[in-house]
Amino acid sequence: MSERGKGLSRQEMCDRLAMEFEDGWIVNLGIGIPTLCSNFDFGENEITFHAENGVIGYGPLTAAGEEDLHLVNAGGQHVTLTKRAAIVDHADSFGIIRAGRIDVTVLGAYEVAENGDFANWKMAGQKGGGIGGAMDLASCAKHVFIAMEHQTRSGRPRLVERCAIPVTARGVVDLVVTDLGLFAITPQGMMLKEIAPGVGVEEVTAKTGCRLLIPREVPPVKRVG
Amino acid sequence: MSERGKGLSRQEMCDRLAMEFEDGWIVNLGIGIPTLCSNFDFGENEITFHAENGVIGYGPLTAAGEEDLHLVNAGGQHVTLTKRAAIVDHADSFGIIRAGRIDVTVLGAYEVAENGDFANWKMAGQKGGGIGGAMDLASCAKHVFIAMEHQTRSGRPRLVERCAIPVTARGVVDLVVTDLGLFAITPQGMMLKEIAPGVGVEEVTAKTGCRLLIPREVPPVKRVG
Amino acid sequence: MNAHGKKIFESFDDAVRDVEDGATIGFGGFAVVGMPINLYAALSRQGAKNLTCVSNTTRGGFTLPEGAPDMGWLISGGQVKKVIVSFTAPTRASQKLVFTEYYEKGLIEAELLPQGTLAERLRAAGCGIPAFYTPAAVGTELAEGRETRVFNGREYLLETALPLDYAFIRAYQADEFGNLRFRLSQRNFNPLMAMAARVTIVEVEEELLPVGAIPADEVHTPGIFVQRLVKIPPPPAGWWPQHPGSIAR
Amino acid sequence: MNAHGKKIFESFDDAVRDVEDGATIGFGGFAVVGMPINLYAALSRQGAKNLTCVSNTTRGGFTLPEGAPDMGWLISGGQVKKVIVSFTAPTRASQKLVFTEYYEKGLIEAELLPQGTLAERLRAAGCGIPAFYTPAAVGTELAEGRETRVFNGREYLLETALPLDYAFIRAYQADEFGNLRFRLSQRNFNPLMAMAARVTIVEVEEELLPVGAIPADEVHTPGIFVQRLVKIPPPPAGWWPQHPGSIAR
Repeated sequence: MSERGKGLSRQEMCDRLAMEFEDGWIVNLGIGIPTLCSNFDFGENEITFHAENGVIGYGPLTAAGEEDLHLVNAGGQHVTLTKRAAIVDHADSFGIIRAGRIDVTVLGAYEVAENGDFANWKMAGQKGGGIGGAMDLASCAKHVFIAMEHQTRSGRPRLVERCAIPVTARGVVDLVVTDLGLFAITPQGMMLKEIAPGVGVEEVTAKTGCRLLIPREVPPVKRVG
Repeated sequence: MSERGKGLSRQEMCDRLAMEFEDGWIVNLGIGIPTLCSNFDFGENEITFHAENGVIGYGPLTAAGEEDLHLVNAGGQHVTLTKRAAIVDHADSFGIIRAGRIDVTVLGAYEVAENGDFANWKMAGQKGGGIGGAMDLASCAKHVFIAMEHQTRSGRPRLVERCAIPVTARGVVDLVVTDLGLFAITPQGMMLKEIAPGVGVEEVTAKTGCRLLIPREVPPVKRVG
Repeated sequence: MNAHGKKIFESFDDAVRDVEDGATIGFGGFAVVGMPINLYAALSRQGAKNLTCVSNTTRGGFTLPEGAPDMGWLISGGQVKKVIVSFTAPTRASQKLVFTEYYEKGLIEAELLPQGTLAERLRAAGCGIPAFYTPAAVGTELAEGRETRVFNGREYLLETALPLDYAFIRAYQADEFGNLRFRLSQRNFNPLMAMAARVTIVEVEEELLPVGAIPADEVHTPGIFVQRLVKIPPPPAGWWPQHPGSIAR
Repeated sequence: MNAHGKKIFESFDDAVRDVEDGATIGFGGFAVVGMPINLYAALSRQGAKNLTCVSNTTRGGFTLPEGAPDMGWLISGGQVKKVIVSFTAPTRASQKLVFTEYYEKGLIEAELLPQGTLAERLRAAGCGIPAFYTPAAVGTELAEGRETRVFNGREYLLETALPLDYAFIRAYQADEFGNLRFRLSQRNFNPLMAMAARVTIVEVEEELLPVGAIPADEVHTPGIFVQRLVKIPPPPAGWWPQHPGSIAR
């Protein structure tokens, strides 16, 4: 639960997405909020983390003072290796991505549209931007999950009818988690699947920029244990 | 000199081509006669042999009984490694070829035409054939040298006006050695550059299926020492 | 399939049991080195039909023991619909291939292509590249009627990815997650076929290693490309190349 | 250039002396790891102009020591005409890039592309593939007005090879022939840039090894791709990343 006593903290948002990861999955986490997914306790499930810079099977962040200067993940964080680890070059790393071997990528976003388009590489009016691996990942991963704050700092919704800023990929998003809840992109539109503690459906609707499909009963965001 | 006392032996043919290799060259030798080029004494010159199966920097054939079952050249012969050796997979090996990093490939042929076309993968009337790496090498090496007998077993010329059988690549051959001499493909046509011991210009002309450019003085095939 | 030892199969027969009729299978190896001899034998026993077989050649070389399996077994067993290879003819005129007999009778299809194009089509499939251009075979019979295009003044041929249902390969070392190492020229097509395949089955020469035994920098094929591992038993139960010194030629 | 020790250069200044105005240079590295910090410094001193600089970003990361060289030095020195990168914006909004200042003033061109497309365009150049198709960036602003094509029902974008005049890279180990090994995530773009370049210049972390010291199976970049080697001196003469523990953040 966030500091404000309602809604989800960033870690809780990522925990919710990480619950969806299945045993044996290969997972790529974007820079920012999504990296928190790796803190989740996967128990018996074996998850292999893939980083764009060719690190397959990395583990938790390195303890302070024990960083290996030859090893970072795609966010430039110093990480450890699991026993399963293997290193490849950038071409093979993106070969893995384009060939559809990434089961899920979790990315941050500025906007997600009800048709599954999303935007995360360029802000409105910005000259240039930061693409990194996001377009390859978004176009090719089996699942695309988004983790982001529900609104911009100025209070505008990030879940929208159509993206107003340049998209990263079209029609690819499956699942979105925000501080207010969990949302699925369905053929009928964007559905509120689960709602955050202390948040009402009216608040979610008011803060969302597109029509929401709302089941008669909206369960609370699933938690472990 | 060949057993018949005139013309070049296969080793002498290959020695003559090997004299053209320059210090630092990367060389790929085709199956059959061309493999004999690696027996040449390159002295101070450092030649790196590349094989299609990803062996870069192989050395002489392995002594009998000392073969390593994990190491063959592109002809399936058990070879040794030089100290410079590195192994790559088949995609990278042919990447090296296509990118034009092979300074010369020496190939066998059924026919070479005066325009630099040559044929070595399919005999007349044959169903199917054996391409191997020849088309990649022929299209992409900086130089293409051919080592072959001057005539077929039935006495037909192999140096011809136009190839009668399906070509391997067009307009790529620089230099041809046969048991009768050394021939260069020039913009003006095929030139007799050097003649084998005991062989006359008339004999070469008679056994050749295309017009030959013949200098006033045809020197003997160059030999070491 | 995850790495809690679940990639390890007890027998070659178990490892190939579910191969379906009509599958496209890539067989690694070059001149016997890295050739999945034992998997050829198991697939011959298994009997799947209408297969498309991708390999450099339909045969090994002189270090393949007398009577050892190769693609010829599958062909003579009526299992093969088509081969995709860089040699349909034998490399020596004196060789007689099982393939040739079936091919000349029109009982089997063949797609013959340059070795580099074969390698790159597999690599493309493994890397999500649907098509690419190559200079090899331009101006030859193989390019007739096909799409070419000029880049920077030079003509290139369009080639498409060659995805595999199964890769049958042979490696030197494997850990239980499927991280592989090849030795010397054993590497050849094997990593490419693993990347191009939906299911990669590996016959492994050395004892299977615990996960983590191969340093991350020295893995040739990451375990995420590998689904099934079988340790090759010593002869005569397992097939191994023979030493050239032991061969009467 | 052959291997009789002739690839070894005594100084970074010697190694970059002949870089000509207008050259296209690839700089390896990802988040400082494998970044050719010393070659950036030498090229800044050398002064070649109108350069096209290819790299993942125009900057390193937080382990780049304060005051250390990066592409910003070349940009502020007026040496750079164009950058080809997967990030033109900083990865954190709080960062201020030298590049951004020049870019917003229109003093420098930029080609922004997906990281996988950048990697594959370099690999294509290194492998003699003039062009290929990729799914990345389809449907985005980057694909507007560009050639796309449908394969198997899916739309792909045509991309062309990106050849380099020079690759500036950093490796962990090298022998005197130029066979290289990278350590962990240091590999990243470095082998691809070496393959794509006419001249590859390597800054090497460990003492140069005699030829043959790296086993053939463990070479990451074969020496045939490498033309010049310089051993990085210890600090302060040589630039090295700083340990995160030593950084006040």
